[in-house]
Amino acid sequence: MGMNRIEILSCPLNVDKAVEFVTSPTSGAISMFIGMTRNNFDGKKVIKLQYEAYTSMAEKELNKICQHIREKWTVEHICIYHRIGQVIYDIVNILEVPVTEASVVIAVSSPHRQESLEAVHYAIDSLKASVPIWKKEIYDEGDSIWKENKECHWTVTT
Amino acid sequence: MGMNRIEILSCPLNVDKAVEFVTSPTSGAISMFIGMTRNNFDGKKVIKLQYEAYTSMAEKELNKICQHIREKWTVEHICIYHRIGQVIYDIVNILEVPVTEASVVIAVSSPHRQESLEAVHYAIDSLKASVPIWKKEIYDEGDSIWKENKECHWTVTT
Amino acid sequence: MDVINVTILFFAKGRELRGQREDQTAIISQPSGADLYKLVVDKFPCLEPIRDHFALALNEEYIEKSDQIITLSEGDQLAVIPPISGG
Amino acid sequence: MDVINVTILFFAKGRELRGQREDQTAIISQPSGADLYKLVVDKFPCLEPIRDHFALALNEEYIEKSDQIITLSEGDQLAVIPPISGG
Repeated sequence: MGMNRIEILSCPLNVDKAVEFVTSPTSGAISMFIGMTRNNFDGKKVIKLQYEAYTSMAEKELNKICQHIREKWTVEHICIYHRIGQVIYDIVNILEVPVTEASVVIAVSSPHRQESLEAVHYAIDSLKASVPIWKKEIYDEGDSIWKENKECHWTVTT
Repeated sequence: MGMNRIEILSCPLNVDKAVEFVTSPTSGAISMFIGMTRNNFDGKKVIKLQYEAYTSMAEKELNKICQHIREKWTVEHICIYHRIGQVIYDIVNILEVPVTEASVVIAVSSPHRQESLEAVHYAIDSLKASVPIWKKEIYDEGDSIWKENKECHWTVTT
Repeated sequence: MDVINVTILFFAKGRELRGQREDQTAIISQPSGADLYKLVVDKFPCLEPIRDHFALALNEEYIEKSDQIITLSEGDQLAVIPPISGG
Repeated sequence: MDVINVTILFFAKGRELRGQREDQTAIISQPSGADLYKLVVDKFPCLEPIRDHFALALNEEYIEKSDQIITLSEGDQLAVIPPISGG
């Protein structure tokens, strides 16, 4: 029986754990997507990332995504981790190397690869359009911005 | 500048290293595919997996896949690991839990997710059709079989 | 027309505009979806800057900005969802 | 017609049928792709069981089973590629 694991976590995401969760003796394929956030946007230095979530609804929406996947594709296990909380960058290190952190990890296993490849693509597209999680970037010059996904249909059209 | 890493390895594949290689401050998306082999097929116990490769040509074909990806999609780094050598399963443990091992890991990073998602899908489809690597399953009853990818156009039509 | 009390939640930009995460408000019990969007901005004028750029969720389900009548119950949870940025 | 010497490599099922990984063979220097496939089986009848199920590669590039003329050079590397199973 296929299992879903959905976790909204305030710690760094662990790719290995996602792979481990979806690994199964009956699935020859694992497809994954990792969304990365950066501490450097358009030349501005991001010193802090702040995530906010309507956690209970976000989990519900993520469960709906899992359900839709299972209606459309024959997959085995689905694992979705999303980062929340605060990421405070080390200002000294920022000047040296831009830092990247996984904000989302999606892993799906399936007997046939086509299925998990398509399911992962669908999952990240849907997540960006409907799951109530927000990300604010705080810059070294003191200003900040709430990011907006272009996939969200009530986003200011740009 | 985007980099390609192609490795044909006789040790277990390391998913984290592939993620690390493709991680980049200018890429918000990492897409991956992991092909798993199992020690249990159609009720038969696989006690040994034997990989064989025409290594120099396999590397050339994998490089062509990277080139084609870069012609079609805007991606940053590409990492392809393929397992070769022998995998000998612990016969006692087989009876308890079927063992899974990654036979191939493909990771691609890109500024926009659509590109790496499509590139990874293309990469595994192409690899199965053209890269000269073979896998033989040796069963506990003493018989064995060379597997054949259905994507390979000179495979016996089944 | 009946009026009932609902909990209203604010997130992200909406939370900053409102200055708090949660509030109570009295609202007619059977508005259309579209009316509900208007009523929320009427009740909370602080949301004016994002009036065309939020979604509403009732008990964790999105509400469409349509003519369809929504039936609210005492204690329901309404949420103001500014443009999302997960993923 | 010129005859030249090439190295021929066998892999997987082909290697097992031949009993070795590598050999030398003399072959006409300008066969068509399709002829080359036939010539290889003529030279190595042990490949009969897989005669319709291998590909040939010349210096690590696949050769099509077509009318196109292939120009072989002394010391070229020809490889018999049974159905692959990587991935």
